[in-house]
Amino acid sequence: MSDPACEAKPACEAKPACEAKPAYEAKPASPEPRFEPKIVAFLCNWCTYTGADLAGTSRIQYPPNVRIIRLMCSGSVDPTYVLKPLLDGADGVLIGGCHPGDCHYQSGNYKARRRTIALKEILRGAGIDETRVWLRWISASEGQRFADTVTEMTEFLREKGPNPMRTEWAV
Amino acid sequence: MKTQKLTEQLELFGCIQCGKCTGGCPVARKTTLNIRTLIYHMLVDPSMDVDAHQELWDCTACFTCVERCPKDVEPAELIISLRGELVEGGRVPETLGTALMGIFRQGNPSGMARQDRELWAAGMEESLERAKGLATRARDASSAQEECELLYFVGCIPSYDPRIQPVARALLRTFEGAGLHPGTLGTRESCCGSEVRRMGEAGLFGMLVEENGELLRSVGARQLVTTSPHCFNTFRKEYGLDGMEVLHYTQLVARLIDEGKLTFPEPSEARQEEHRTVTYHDPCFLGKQNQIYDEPRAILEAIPGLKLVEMDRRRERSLCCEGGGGRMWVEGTNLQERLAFQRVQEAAETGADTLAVACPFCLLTLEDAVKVQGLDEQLRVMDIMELVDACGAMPHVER
Amino acid sequence: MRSLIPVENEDVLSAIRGFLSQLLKAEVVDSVLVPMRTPTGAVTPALVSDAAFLEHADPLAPVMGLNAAPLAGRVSVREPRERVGVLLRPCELRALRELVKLQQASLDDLVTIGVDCLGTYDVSVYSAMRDDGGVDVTAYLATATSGDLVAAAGFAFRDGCQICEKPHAEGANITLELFGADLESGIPITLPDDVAHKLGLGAVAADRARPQVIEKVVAARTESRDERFSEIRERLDREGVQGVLASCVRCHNCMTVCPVCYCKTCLFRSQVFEHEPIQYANWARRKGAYRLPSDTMLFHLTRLNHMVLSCIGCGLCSSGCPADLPVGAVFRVIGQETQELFEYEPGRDVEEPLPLITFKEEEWMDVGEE
Amino acid sequence: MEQEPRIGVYVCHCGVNIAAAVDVEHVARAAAELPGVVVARDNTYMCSDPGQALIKQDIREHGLNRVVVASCSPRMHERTFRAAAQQEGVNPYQVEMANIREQCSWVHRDKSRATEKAGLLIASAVAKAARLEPLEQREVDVTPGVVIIGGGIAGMTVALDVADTGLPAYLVEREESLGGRVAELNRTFPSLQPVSDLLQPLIARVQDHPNVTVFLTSCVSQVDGYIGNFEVEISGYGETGTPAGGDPASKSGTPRAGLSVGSIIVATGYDVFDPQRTPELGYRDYPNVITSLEMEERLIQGDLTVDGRRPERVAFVKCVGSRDARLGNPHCSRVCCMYTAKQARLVREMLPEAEVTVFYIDVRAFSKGGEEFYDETRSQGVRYRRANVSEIYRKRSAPGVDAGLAPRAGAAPVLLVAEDTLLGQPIEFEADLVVLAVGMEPRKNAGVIQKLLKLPRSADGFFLEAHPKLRPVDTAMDGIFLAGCCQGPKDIPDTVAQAKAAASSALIPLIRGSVPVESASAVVNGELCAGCAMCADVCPYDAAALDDLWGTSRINPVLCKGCGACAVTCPSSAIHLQHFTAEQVLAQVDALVE
Repeated sequence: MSDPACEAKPACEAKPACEAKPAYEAKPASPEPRFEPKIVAFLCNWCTYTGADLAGTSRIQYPPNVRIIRLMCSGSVDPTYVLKPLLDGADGVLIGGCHPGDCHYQSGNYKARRRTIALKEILRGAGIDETRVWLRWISASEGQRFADTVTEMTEFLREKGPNPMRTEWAV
Repeated sequence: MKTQKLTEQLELFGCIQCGKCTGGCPVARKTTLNIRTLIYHMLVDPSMDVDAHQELWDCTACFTCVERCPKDVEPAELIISLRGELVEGGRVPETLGTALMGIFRQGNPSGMARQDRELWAAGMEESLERAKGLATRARDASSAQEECELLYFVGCIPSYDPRIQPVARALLRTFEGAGLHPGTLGTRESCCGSEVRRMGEAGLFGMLVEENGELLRSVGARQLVTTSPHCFNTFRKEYGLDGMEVLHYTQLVARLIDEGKLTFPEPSEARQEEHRTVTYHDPCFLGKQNQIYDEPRAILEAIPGLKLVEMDRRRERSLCCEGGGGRMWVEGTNLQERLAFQRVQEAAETGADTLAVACPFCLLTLEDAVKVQGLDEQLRVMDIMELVDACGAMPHVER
Repeated sequence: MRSLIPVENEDVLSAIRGFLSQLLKAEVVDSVLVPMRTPTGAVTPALVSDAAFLEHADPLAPVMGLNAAPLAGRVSVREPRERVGVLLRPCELRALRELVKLQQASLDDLVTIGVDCLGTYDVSVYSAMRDDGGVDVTAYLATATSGDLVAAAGFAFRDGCQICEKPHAEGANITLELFGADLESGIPITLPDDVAHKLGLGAVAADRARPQVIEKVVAARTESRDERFSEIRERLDREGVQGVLASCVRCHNCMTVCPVCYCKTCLFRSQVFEHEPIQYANWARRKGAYRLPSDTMLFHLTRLNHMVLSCIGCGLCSSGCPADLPVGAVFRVIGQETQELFEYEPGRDVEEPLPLITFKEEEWMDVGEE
Repeated sequence: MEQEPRIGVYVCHCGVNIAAAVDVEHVARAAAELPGVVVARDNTYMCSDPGQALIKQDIREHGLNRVVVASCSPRMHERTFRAAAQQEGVNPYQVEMANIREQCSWVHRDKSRATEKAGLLIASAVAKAARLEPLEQREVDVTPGVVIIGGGIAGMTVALDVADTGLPAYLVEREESLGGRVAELNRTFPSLQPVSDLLQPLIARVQDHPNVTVFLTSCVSQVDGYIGNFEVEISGYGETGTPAGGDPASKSGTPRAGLSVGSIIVATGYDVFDPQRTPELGYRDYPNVITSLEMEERLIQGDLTVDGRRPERVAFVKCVGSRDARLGNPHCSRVCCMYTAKQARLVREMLPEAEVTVFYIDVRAFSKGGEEFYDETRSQGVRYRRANVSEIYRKRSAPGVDAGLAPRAGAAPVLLVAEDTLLGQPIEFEADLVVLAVGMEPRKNAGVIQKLLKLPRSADGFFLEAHPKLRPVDTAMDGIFLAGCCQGPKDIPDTVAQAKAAASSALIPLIRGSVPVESASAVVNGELCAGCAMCADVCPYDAAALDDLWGTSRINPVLCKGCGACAVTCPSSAIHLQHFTAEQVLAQVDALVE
């Protein structure tokens, strides 16, 4: 509705005709350069890594901000693996494992859940932004959920801005 | 003509030319309109002469083609776009141009004065003033004593057409009787634009969406209820009214009955009239396009003394009355055969004495057809709202 | 059984020495681990098997240079041949229980002797007090009777002690109950009946004052704790742990003195953190400047991860810190928050499993499903 | 022991699969600059023989001791490249893959960003490779035997092939009898052979075979273990008193057997589309509108009468519930064209006076002998009209149809409303009997098997094969294979072919006698171990225990499955999970955060 000709008269009378776009059509986003967060993802081999592969074979698009490290189980994510990238300036860490009850190793994800909850509480307590750490259960058949999670996390971190640790030399 | 662009924009490349669209098209059986071949033209022949296709004005926008397409192509949208080409060039049937100008100037297709938009509420001025006040007060948060929870969008035909005005009155009366107090926009209400869009006038539609959208949002109501399935459909799908529940009145009435807020006295107590047999005609914009099949039937079945019988073509197979998509203002290329004629015959064959509808357009086209077919002794056409009002436990009964 | 160790000539210390000596002679234990005074006046734990040496024992010396729980562990774990009596402060008892869970100590052949703690000084402070004329033991013990746990004039208790809300001994085999007691007339003691029998101690009615005095002590300490916690919490929120512990010199003292930090070799002292020279150069390039010694934050965060759930709050990490950083307070603040999450209280009960080696299937069901 | 890393990096174009989204040459050049990299190349297909030859040649010529392949998912080709490296004396565990296809080129369109990401993934793989240590391939013995889920023609074929090798086959069928969907059919196409002729002998052989154990009215209720050694629990199906808390869809009842097997075959078949989901076609509104499966039953009965009358006009409507996006079934069901031709022909034989018309969108007669059969069907007078029937109704409404919508008695003809697209005209076609050629859908309870076996499904809802072309019967789970229509619509020959393929694939580990198991077990460094035994607490396999003598932990490599829980739990880092050591992972992190 930017063209004043459209607003003035109905097009059936107006000449020359204007190319009016209905107001309900979304306008294209502005092409400003955006902050591109870096996400390090630790994915369990059996569920989430395979789910990420399925997103690939299904050609489901998601932002390239995630960089995946394959581990055998979410239960083998050492807190150091999360702390190191955060202190080095990665903007987010994603831990992906099997849904409760589905762990290939019976209970690795239950242990990961406690460990991650403890870690996030410690980070919060230590004044480090723990919302940059995400734990998600994504199964081998949830390619779409994996893509959605990465998209959501990228948007979340983009909103949040760069990890201050990236430029904090004294850490 | 920007055929290539349209083909891409409407994703016509998905079409496999199976013909399910034309096969199900109610007007294809009586005119030369063939949406499948139109799509085929778009795919293979970039130089289509739109002016040679006057049958484009025959489409009723019933959207049966859209609902049934196995490849998620939306054939009716092509017709709307091609009509848009004609509208852009100013090549529209005269009657249609008049309707569009009426909407542009007075906010209604009959071109009646805007200030007369409240005449429908004759005899209910008190209710109307209260309703208007409610909607206006709600806009001004500082003085709001009552919140406008529910907004009633009357619509153009119910506002101005003397045959439909009682439907709007019945609706307001029924809601008040059930303890609901809807607000209305009074003379500030303008055409929803549903048929404007379907007639191809995207520019005017955009304008209406912007103006109406702003007005509707400013009231801050949580629910919006309409008389017409056409207004309901466009508000629900084409306005982006986030946070507002858009309802057709049949949904709300069915809900009130379900919650026990609306009850009917046994027929013996209310009136001594004979038992009625009713058949129900599914409006395309309510049924096929919004899958609201059960609520109207639930209402009819709740009315004591009414017996509901079904036509063979019902629900997903209901036959279009030919009143939508701007067809109220354009005759189309085949004047002799009217789908409404067929439809009232089908209704009469059920043995019903009443043909119930839930759409102002259907009411007008089918009632007209009943008269032309000489069935008026046998069959009367009534809106569900009128039936509810007539049989309802309301303190004041009209007529 | 509750009993009373007789005190003669108002000499409480001798009475305790005598009691320990009796434990050896009656063969309740084969040896006793107890703080002893060296000829030069320093205080250090020693394992005593000859009762004659107990004349040097000084369990009431208000100094704490280390937490004796690991030592108790060392003498008890894995098939000990002797029954050892260990005299421990409440924070040492709690640490011992955590070490039991970590298989670094065994209670099977230990006889734990808990003593109420009236507050302790850092080694350097204690040394200064000695130079200043020594510690007034009578005045010190008097604070136990009243419950007003104040340091000697001009001196301050250790950081950890000032915010310790659990200074009363609980759950030991034998408990010397100093709080609320009229010590000059005898030391109230709780001990197993058979031990009392062997020592010839008879039952004595319960001392009414102890619970009230403990309540008073706990209330006062909790108040100072909360004050300190909110101060640290505020700093952590503002500066982050990297700010609060910015002056860390990575000496690892906090880890060395921590009674529950039980690793043989800390990861941070291993090759993993001896990076190649080129690595440092890379990091410096990446961030523009790179703090050295490196990995201090990672060290503290990792230690928090490993140990904060088991932190029993002795505060020796703060005592040991050459940069005078509030390591202990930070651990206690974060520890309290994290321990609450798992409803875990370190040192409460040896049967309570460590939170991170156990789990329930039906817990935090919403986590991970967002 | 410590070898100076000499790494070769190989970046695959995968045709255009990777090269279209990633500047392959650029990332290969960048990889050459990474520490430890001796040679970096790109190639069209690394998994091809020439691609593998390239790696082998470089190992020989450049003395490589580590190989990094940047291509597809390691789940796809890690084995291939490990084998290639091993042939030239490089330890297979010193091969690392960078997944730049599934996790990069296929999911990102922005070429510059996809290229940047691919570069990082390769740097990460190189960082890990430089720290990889050689491991010994370990194997465990296999429990002979195969569990087959589903006793249809696919399941029975697998069972017989397995049993004929002398190994035990356990066939689990939820119904009361064997035969599955095929048992509901009349004759086959194109041979018109009675189905019972081929099915009955098969069922008899299965039932009589000494190596086949059949569980009827049973289902699989629990599966543990891995390829070579699965533990499968069989329970009653659909029993009353199903224990509360169980998945209601599985309807599993009391356990009946616990089986130890080496492989599992899923042959759970398909569901038939229910045309009540296409209400415009009037199914259940009119008794003379029936499904093709109901038609099979009538053909078996030999009775095509409608309300006692022989129909004069018979119409077939194809693609009902297939090729239809709005119904969530975008796929072609592959069998409807041929069975419709078959049924049309049988109707012509049984009702020579009747007019038989088939309404179609496209005719797909691709199976062997299919086109010839279609030709023969037309030559026998079956009319084919190109129209996708849009609606079915009756012209005259019988008075007093109740609101209850009960199907009416009587067999008044119905009208098929369509457009004959070749005439370009809307038509109303009157028919006495209408057959809806319904398609195949994934089983409604496929989710139960999906969850039980952790099998992924493709977008159409059928189980997903490991590779659409090269591993069509394998799944993402080693040791679990697919047979028949649970993987997608198939006719009988294709189903049997796939069943035989699945049987032979499932037999590979069984005949070999052992399968490679996780070599990457956890290892304790006794020097660092303080003996806290937390590793033993967290180990789900009781593989970790304190050594009585030394008081330090020991991990039994045979029991260890390599989950790494112990390594994370050990604060001393006295335990490391081989092939996923902290040093390796942190090096990857470092490369990625760069």
